[in-house]
Amino acid sequence: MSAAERGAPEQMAVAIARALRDGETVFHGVASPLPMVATLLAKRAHAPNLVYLSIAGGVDAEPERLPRSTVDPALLHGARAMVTLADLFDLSARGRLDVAFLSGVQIDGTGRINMSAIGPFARPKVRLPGGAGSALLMPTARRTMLWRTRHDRRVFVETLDFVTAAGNVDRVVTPLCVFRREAGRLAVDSIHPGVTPEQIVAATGFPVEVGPETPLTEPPTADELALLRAIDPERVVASEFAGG
Amino acid sequence: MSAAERGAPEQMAVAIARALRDGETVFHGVASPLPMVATLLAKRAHAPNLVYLSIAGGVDAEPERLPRSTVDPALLHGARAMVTLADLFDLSARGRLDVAFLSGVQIDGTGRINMSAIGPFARPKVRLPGGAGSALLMPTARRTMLWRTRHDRRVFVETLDFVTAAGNVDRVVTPLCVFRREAGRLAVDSIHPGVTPEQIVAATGFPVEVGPETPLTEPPTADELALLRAIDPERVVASEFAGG
Amino acid sequence: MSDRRTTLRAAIAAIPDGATVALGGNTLHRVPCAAVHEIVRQGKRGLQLVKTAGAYDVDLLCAAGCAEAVAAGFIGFETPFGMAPAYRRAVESGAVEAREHVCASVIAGLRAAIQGVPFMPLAGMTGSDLPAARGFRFVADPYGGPAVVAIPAITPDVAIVHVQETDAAGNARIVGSRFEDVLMAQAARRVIVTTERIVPRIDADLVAIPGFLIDAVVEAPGGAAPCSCAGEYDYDADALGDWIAAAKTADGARQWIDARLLAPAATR
Amino acid sequence: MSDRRTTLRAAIAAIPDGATVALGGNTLHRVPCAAVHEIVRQGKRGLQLVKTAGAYDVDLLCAAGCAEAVAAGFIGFETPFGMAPAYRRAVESGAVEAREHVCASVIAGLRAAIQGVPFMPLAGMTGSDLPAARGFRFVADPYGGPAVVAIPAITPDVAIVHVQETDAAGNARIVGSRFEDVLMAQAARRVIVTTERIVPRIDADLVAIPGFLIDAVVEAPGGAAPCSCAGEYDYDADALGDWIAAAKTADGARQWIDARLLAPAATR
Repeated sequence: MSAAERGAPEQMAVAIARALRDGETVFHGVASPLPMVATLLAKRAHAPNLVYLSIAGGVDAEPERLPRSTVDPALLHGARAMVTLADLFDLSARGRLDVAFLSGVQIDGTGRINMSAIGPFARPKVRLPGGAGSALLMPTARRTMLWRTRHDRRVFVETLDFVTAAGNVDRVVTPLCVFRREAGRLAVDSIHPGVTPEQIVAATGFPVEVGPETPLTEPPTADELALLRAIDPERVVASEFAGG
Repeated sequence: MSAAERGAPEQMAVAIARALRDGETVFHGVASPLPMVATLLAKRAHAPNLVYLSIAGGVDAEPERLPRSTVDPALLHGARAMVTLADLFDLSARGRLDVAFLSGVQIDGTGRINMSAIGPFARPKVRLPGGAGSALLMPTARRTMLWRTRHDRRVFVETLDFVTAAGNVDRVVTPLCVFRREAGRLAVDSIHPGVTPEQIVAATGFPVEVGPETPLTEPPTADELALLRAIDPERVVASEFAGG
Repeated sequence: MSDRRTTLRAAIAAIPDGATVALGGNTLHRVPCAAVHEIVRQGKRGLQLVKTAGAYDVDLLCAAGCAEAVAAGFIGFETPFGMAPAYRRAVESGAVEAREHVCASVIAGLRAAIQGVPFMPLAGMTGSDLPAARGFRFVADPYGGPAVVAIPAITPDVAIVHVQETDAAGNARIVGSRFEDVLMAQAARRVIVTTERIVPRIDADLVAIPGFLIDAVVEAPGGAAPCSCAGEYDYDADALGDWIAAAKTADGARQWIDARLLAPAATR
Repeated sequence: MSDRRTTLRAAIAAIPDGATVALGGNTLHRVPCAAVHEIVRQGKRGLQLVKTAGAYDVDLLCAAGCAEAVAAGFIGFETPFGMAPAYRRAVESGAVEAREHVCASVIAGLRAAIQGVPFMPLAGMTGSDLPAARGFRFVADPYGGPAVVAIPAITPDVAIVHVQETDAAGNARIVGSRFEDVLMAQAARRVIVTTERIVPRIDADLVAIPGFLIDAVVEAPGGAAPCSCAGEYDYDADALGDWIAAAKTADGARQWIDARLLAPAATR
């Protein structure tokens, strides 16, 4: 059974959504279906005054249908105002962005990310897409939430090939668990239902303390699942997963 | 008979208008009735592709009525696009503004201006309005055209009390004559009809060479006067003159 | 979406003495005059005003003793009316400090604040006495080009702008010239918007300042008078002329303010 | 008002080999694809591409041998499709230089060009290897604050943007997200706008790029396809998937380009 079939997308979405607070300004960029769904869920569930910002430029958009590309004009529908990407970076740069969603091809034990290259930067073995806004957003947004739909030792590494960005990482949400950064290191904050501590240790390239005493991530409630179905009937939330 | 009654406003307007070339980008700021009228005249007379920009933000506005305040929303009527003052300064800063209109409470023999203070800057005898955009525009616009409706030794001085701005001054148009800057000094380029060389020398605080050999400014043609009446039936062009 | 509506009195009461206050509009146009009048009524002191080109607003705040410094490129009433008499007198007497800018350096300072950087390089300024007089420093180009003037960030404690239309959350539509209002709203720690009217909803494409940047929305019809408000009303030449005539002397200005703004009957 | 209309062929012919070319749009949206296809047809070489987040445009220009360097924050087809295969291969082989930026540093470089200054200070970047890898230098704050990264000006020789509507003079309306198109048009020495349609007149308040910044206007209906154009058409998932499948190998990409862009029947 795949992670998507197991309900990992919904588990990740609710774990992210619950970490968003009412009134916060929240931004996601390109290639961010899970943050898009999670932010819309938070706004409906418990954070009506959350300000939803995306690279498409809509402020508090209420999309009629959820796109897979998160730069899509669908993310302007119902928006109350329009901003540019430059405006959004400025907002973060001056300390007024509460939450930025980012991801990493590699993520290390301090929450730094590599989105640039595997192998030498100048002549890489694998040229990666690049960090988009991360080197500005991670140090300047009040909180960065990382998410990644794959949790294995190729992603969660002891040493990055290249540090694309570092900064104010708060949480990292994966199909197996939620990390929080404490004293500069990622620690397992909660473990998703159906996942064992051994799985997490085996899948994580840096040392983690996890055991039977680690709290369980609260599974999605019936209300949350109903809201998710209403917001995202086509299950775009699963599109980052293989077969999603 | 006052300067305004003598037709000095129209003489100045046509002298300015003729110096504007087709296709140029031309900007005026606050308190600039003469440049406003002259630019509209040039655009109608010989420079249809001149790009008329003003602090009000209209691009190629076609005002129905001419305002005395040159920041007035009347200067947006018929505009083809809107820009901000920041856009206009940027345009000049990157070398893409052809003509900026500026004035000075004091103007020296090199075409520098004082708009800041008479007496010491920190504790002035007379606090002047300030140079608005001039310290950016004068050095960066390709040509600066200065105009002043008063020509006497309090305006045209040997030494400025304060240098608010210096730069690419091309012409200075007054009720008596047109100066051009040559080899870094203002020289009388043409003398208005009815004005004597002696009047100019007497009214100018820095040395000027002017005599019977100095060319006459061509007076407004009948066509130009007709266009002026059509553009500016209320004679806003005279509003900078005493009694105007 | 948050409801950010409040009263003018409450919005202005939140401004502390000594605050750096950016004022929207330009010369005689779309100036937040109702808010300026309320500042005078509340007797604020020590304000550090920021404006590109000001007139009645700055002149009145100087006359009323509210302003301590004015950072601006131009203060004057333009051709119809001429110089700003109370501002002149206040600067010449030493009561108010004229922090003269080129208008572009006000913009540069706001941009630095908006972009979260300590300074903004600015083209031009060569040959001007302003950098020396104002203490603007030069910064070397780390890539080897010539040095350039560096304008320090201008972070207003409060920006006050007057617009034609907002919704209850403060999403603000500006009809006509935007002037520096959007930059001021982005740069400031708090933003007060006064508006001709509050409407249920504004088309997103027409919103100049998004509501999430706004802290207080005040419905204030006629809130730019005696200055103009594009599409709403022209400036009131009689009222402005009246102020300028009164403000020729300190006594005249004081009496005008007493009669027009402070007398019980003058309170809106 | 000048008439700036021309043909796509003539507009693209004016771009010299080796030019720095900024491309409007973002990932799969409002990308100037018709112009990119014409660049491929005309066999330009040595182009230095500038983009915040690119996908098909950059990938195709890498595959066709037109690009020599790519200054961008992100190159990828997003969740539906994944990485950009031809770009990856070109960088990994050394044929194309990846000048990685944070998207914000592309914007900062464009802003420096727009404002006529040699560099733009940029917040953030702390802890990132990018400044060292890219040679971004730090500049001291002349007012005594901490040093900040200085991004050198990015002055495109040409910016190419695709919009929904222009008039004959090039006054351009952008429906929906503007992305970095306006900044690119301000920063560039020349600007080419392709447009879904040319209309007699556009309301000034709706004009995103004024015509006087534009050098060439080309009517190109469908000019963003296979990418999306807001209000006009969605991206063509089949066509993009087809490109990505072909571009998995250099041969596949070459055959695709030959068949779709270079064959006589492929010329629009």
